[in-house]
Amino acid sequence: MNAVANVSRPAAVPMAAMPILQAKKLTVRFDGFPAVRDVDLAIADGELRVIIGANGAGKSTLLDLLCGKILPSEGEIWLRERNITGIGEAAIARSGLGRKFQTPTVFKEMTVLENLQVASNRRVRVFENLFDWLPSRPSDKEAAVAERTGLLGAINRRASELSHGQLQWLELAMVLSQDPKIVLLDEPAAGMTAAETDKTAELLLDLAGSHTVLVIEHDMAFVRLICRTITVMHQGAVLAEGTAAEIEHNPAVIEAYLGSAGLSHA
Amino acid sequence: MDERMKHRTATIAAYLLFFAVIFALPFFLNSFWTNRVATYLVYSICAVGISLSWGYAGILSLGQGLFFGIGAYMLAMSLTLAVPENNPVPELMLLNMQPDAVRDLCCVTPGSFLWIPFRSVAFGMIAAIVVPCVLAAGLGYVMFKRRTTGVYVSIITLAFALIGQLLIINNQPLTGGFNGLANLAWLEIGGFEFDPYGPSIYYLVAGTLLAVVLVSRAMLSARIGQVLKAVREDEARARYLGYDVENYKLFIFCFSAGIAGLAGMLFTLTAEFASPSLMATSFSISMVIWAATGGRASLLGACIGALLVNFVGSVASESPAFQPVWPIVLGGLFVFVVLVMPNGIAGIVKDLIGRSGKARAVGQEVYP
Amino acid sequence: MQNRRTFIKASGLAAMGLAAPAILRLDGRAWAADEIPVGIMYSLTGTTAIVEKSMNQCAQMAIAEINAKGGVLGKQLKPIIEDPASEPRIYSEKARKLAIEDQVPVIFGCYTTASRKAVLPVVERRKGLLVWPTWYEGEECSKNVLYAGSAVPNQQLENSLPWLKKNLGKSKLFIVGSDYAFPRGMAKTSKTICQGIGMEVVGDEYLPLGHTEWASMVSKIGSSGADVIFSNVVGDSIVAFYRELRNQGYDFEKLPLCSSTTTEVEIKAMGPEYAQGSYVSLPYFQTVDTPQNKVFVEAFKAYAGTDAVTHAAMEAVYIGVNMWAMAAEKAGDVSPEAVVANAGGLSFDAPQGKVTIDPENLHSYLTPRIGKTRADGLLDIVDQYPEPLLPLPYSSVGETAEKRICTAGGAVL
Amino acid sequence: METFVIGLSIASILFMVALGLAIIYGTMKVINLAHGEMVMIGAYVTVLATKHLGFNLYLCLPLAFLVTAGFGLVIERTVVRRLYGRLLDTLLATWGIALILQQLIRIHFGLGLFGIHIDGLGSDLQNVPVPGELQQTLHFLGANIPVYRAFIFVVALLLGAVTWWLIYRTRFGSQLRAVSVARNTAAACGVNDKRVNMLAFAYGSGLAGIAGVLVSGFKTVSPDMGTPYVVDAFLVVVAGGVGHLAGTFLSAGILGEVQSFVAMWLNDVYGRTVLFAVVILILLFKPQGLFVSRSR
Repeated sequence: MNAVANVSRPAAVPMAAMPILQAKKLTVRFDGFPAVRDVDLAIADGELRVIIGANGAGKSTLLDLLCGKILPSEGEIWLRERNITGIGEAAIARSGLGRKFQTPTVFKEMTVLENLQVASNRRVRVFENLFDWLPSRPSDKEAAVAERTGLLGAINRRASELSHGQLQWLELAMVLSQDPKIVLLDEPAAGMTAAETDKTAELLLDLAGSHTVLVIEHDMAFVRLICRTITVMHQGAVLAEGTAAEIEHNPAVIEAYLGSAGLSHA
Repeated sequence: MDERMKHRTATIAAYLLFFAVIFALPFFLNSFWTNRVATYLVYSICAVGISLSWGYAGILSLGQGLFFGIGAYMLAMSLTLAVPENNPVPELMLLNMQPDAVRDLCCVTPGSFLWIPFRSVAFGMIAAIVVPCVLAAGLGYVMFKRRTTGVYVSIITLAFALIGQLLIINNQPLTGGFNGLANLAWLEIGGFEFDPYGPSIYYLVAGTLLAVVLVSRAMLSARIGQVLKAVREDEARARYLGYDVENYKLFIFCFSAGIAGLAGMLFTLTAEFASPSLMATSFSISMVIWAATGGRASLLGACIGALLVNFVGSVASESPAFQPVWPIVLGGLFVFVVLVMPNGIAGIVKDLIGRSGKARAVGQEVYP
Repeated sequence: MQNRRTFIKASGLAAMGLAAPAILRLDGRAWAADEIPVGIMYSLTGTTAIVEKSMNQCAQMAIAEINAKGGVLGKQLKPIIEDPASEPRIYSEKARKLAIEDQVPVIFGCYTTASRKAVLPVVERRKGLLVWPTWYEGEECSKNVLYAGSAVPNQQLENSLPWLKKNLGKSKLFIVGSDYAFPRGMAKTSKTICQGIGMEVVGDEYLPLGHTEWASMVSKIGSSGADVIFSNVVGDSIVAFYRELRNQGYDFEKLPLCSSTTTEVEIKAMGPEYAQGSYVSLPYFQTVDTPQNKVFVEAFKAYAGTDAVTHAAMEAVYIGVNMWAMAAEKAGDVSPEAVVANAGGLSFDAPQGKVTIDPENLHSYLTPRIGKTRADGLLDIVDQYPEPLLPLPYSSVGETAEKRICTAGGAVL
Repeated sequence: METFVIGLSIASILFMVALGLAIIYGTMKVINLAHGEMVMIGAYVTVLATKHLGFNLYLCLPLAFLVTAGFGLVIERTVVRRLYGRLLDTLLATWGIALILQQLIRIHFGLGLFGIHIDGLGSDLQNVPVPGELQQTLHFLGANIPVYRAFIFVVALLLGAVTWWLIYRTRFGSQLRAVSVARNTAAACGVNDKRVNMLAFAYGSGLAGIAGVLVSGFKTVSPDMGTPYVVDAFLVVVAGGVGHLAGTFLSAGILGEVQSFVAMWLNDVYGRTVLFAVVILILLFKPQGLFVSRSR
C-alpha cells in the first residue's frame, strides 16, 4: 500500500479522492527510442482528464500502455489497489477499463444491435455463452445507451452503412455498454461536424459524473468545452498539469509549443 | 424486419430440403451407392468441422486429417479386438513380436498395453472423439496463447499432422504401420449389427451429420456465434471488450477436431479399414477444398460442397469417357468455383433465394 | 446486371446436376447373357501408377487372348476398368463398386500391400475373389485371395543370401528398405536365414516411403563395414538410392548390392548405367529363355509398343488371369468359392516356367532366379533353381515345409 | 564433417525450391500450390531438351527458366490476377491448376515415373544423363563430396545472389517490395502493380523451373513429383520469415542441417519428424521468422 502514498506530481492538483487509476514511472522503448519516459499520472474517481500534446508526444502510446496493448519497459499501472501491469488486454478490460480508438473500430458486418449485444455481454467465458439464446430486440440497457448516443433509430442497420460520426458514437456506445469504471478516449471528436462535436462534448460531460474519463485531444476548442484538469505531454514525458488557465500561462508549455497550432488559437 | 425473417425462413427451407433428400436417398440407391453416399456424408461432416473453424473463426487448419485419422484408428483398434481370432493378442502384434514374448496384451510388444482399454467398443468410440479434442487442446493452447494467426496456424497444423502420420507408420508392431488396420468386426450395439452396405450405417451417418449441423447451427445462433463473428472481424476490438479471444478460438479448434474424430470413426464403419493415408496432407487439403467449394461461411454449403466434389470425382473417374482425364475435370471444377462462384455454392443458393440489400462485397475477406 | 450473372451461374450448376444421372445409371449394370464381367483395378494415376499401368495393360491383353480362344465356359470376359489412384481409400471404394454394383466374380487388382489390406474387407465380407500378383512380405492367409504369381520372402531370400555368401564370399550384410510392411517382413526372414548360413547382419535401416534424400543413409552404409547390401527399397527411392551410391563413389564390384524390388522398370527409369552390375532376386526377368516367354514378350510389345519392357509384377498378372480362367473352366462355374476350391494343384506354363498353386495356402510354387543388370537395362540370369520352390508365407515367424502355419483352414499362429 | 556437407546439400535443394515461393508468397501474399508443378515442368523440360535437342544440363537451366516463367505468366494472367487479396481462394484455384498440370503431363508423356513409357514419346525418357564431370566425387577436408551436390549448392548460391540483387538493388525490386507492403499506395504512386505482380509470379515460377532441372539430376521425373516440394518449401519460407530473403536462405540451411544430423544420429524417419517439430517451434516462438527483428 505504501506505493500509493509517495507518488510525486509536478503540479499541485487538489486530490479529492483516492486515485482510481495510477501510472508510476511508466516507460516504454522501441528499439531504444523512449516513446514514453517516466510518466506519473493519477486520475481521481469520476474526474474528466484531458491529455494534450503535439503529434508524437506519446499520448496514444500512453493510452496503449494503460489498456495493455503494449507492455511497459519499466513502471507500473495500478487500478485502485490492484496492479494491472501486463495482465492482458481482456483482463484489463474486464476490470473496468474501456478503450475507444482513434479510427472507429466496430464490427462493420454486424448490425448496431449486434455490436451493442457483443459489448454489453458481461459473461465473457465461452461456456457461459454456449447456448445462451440471443434476443432479437435490444435490452433496456442497450436501448438506453443507443438512445443516449442517438443511434436508436438505426438499431437494425448494418454498421457499414453508418456515417463517420455515427460510427464514432457507436464505438462510444459500445465502450459505455461495457459499463466501465474508466473510459479511455482517443480523439473522440476527430472528423466530426461542429454540431456532432458539441453533442459529443455534452455526452462526455454527462459521463463525467458516473465514470472517470481520460481523453486525448488536439482540438483546444473541444478541450475547452469539456475539461477541468489538463496534462500536457511533450516528447514522451509529462510537461505540466493543471486547469486550462494554468496551462496556458505555464512558461514551459508556451516555450514547448511556441507558435504550434495546438495551443495558440485557444 | 421482414428481410431478416425472409432470409431465415429461406435458410431453414434449404436445410429441410437438403436433409429430406438425404434421408430419402437410400430408397432409390442400390447397396453399393448407399455405402458410397454414406462415405460422402462422412466427408460432409468433416467439411462442416472445417467450415466452423475456418468460416466462422478464421482458423484454417491444414492438419484436420490427423484428427480424422486418429478417430478412425481409435474405433479400428476396438473393432480389431472384437474379431474372435484377434484375442487375446491381435494378429499384427503376433507377427511383429519377439519370438519369446508373452502372448498377452500387456507386454507382447512395447506399448501394447495401450490397447487394453480398447477391448470395450464403447471406449473406442469415446476415445475417437476425446483424443482428437485433447490433442487439439494441447496444440491449440500453445498456438493461441502465443497469438499465432493466419497462415502460421495452417503451417503448424500441417507439420503436426505430418509428424502424426510418420510416427504411426514407423511403429508397425503397435499400429500396423503403413498398411493400417483391416480385418475389423462390424459395430454391434445392443445386439444390432451395423451392416456397412445396408441402410443402418447410412442412417447412422446421416443422423450424425444432422446432429452435428443442428448443434453447430444452435451454437452459431447463440451468443457464442455472435462473439465468434466479432472475433473473426476484429480480434483486437473483441479483446478490448473483455473477451479472452484465445479461449474462443481454442474452443472452436477443439470442437472441429472432435467433429473430425467423429467423422473418422464413421469412416472406419463405412470403409472397414483405417490407414495412415487418411492423415496425408493431400487428404487434409481435399477437406479444405470441399468446404471452400461449398462456400466457406455456410454449414449447408460445406455439406453440398463435399457431396458434389466427391460425386464428380468418383463418377468422372469411372465413366470411360472421362477416365483418362478425371483429375482435369476435378481441377477445372475448383478453378470454376473460385472464379465464377466466389462465395461457393452457398453464395449461389443465397443469390437464388434473392437476398435483398446490396450483394455483400463479393468474396472480399480480409485475411489476417 | 446482378440477376443475369446469377442466372448463368445457376444454370451452370443445374447443368452439372442434370448430367449426373446419365452417367450414374443408378440401377447398376445389366450384363448380356453370354458375358462375364471381371474387374481390373490397377492405379492409372498417383505415385504407383507407372508400374500398375503396365499391369492394367497386361491384364487386358491376357483377357483379350482368352476371349480370342473362346472365353471361359463359352462366355466372353468383359473387363471393367477402375482407377484407384494409388490411394487405399479409393481402392476400397472401387473394390466395393466392382463387388456390389457390377457383381464381378473376380477382381484382378492391387499392387502394394496397403492397397490389398484396404480391399481385403470387401472381398472377404462379400465372399468375392481378389487375384493378387505382387511379391510381398507374406503373413497373410485369406481364402478370398488367389496369390497367383506373387512370391513370398522365402522364394526371394533362400536362393539369394546363400548365393551371395558362397559365390561372392560376402559375410557382412546391410539390409535397407522403405519404411513399410514388405521391407520389414523381408528383413525378419533375412535375419533367420542369415543365422542359418553364418552371415552377420550389420545394419537394418528404413527411411520414409518416397523419400529421396539418400546422402545420410549411404554414408551410414559406408561406415557400417558392410561388404554386401540387400535392398528392399521401393518406388521412387530406388532411383535416388542407386544414383547416390554412384555419387558417393561406390560401385557394385567392390560393394555388391542385391535387390528384391528393382525390376526392369526401375532400371530403365534411373538409367541403366547406374544399376549396371547390381543383382536382383525375382522369379521372372524379361531375359528368361522359355518358349512361352518369347511369345509373351512379343505379344506385349505388339500390344503396348516396341520399347515396352516386361517385368515380374506384370508376368504375375498374366499368370493370375490365366490360372483364374483355368480354375473356372475346371470348376465349370465362375463363382469365387468354385474357383478357389479348384485352383489348388493347378499348373500353368507361365513365361517363367511351370507355376503351380499350393492347395493349402493358395500361393504359387515359383522358380527363384537371380539376375545381374546389363548395360542395356535387362538382366542376365546368373542363378536359377532347378524346379519351382514351395511358398511359405509365414517364413518370417518360422513356418517351414514341415510345420505349416497357413493351411486350408486358415492361419494357426 | 560429412554430415555437415550432406546437410548443406539438402539445404541447397530446399533453398532452391523455397526461393521461388518466397518471391510469390512473400511479396504477393499468394499461396501457390502449383509451385511444385513448376518444379516438375522444369524437370520435364530438361528431359525433353536432353533427349531431342541434345542440350546438356547447363543449357537446360536457362531454357527451363524461360519455359516455367512462361507457364507462371499464363497462370497469373488467367487465374491468379482475379484473386488478389483473396488469399485462400488462390489456395483452392492453384490446387486445381496443379491437378490439371499433372494430368496434362501424364496424358502427353504417358506415365513417366520409372521411365517406362507406355504411350506417347520414347521410352527411356524420364531420366536425365548427368554430364560426366558432375558424377565424380571430390575429396576435400576428409569428406568425399559428390560434385553434383556441390554444383547444386553453387547454383543455389548464385541464384540467391541474383535474386537478392534483383530485389534490393533494382527499380523493379523496389517496386516489388512497395507493392508487397502496400499495394494500393504503391499503385497510387504510379507503380503498375499488375505488371509487377505478373513479372514477380513469372520470376518465382522460373526459379522453381531451375530447381526442377537440378532435382531431375538425382531423381526420376514423374507427373506428381512436385507435390512434396510445395510442403517443404512452405515450411522453409514461413520459418525464415515471410518476404525476407536472407531469412529463407538461413532457414533452409538450418532445416537442412537438422534433417541431416538427426538422420545420421537416429534414422531418416526421425530426421523428418524432428524437422517438422523444429518448424513448429520456430513458428510458435518466432512467428515473424527467425531473422526479423521484433517490430512495433
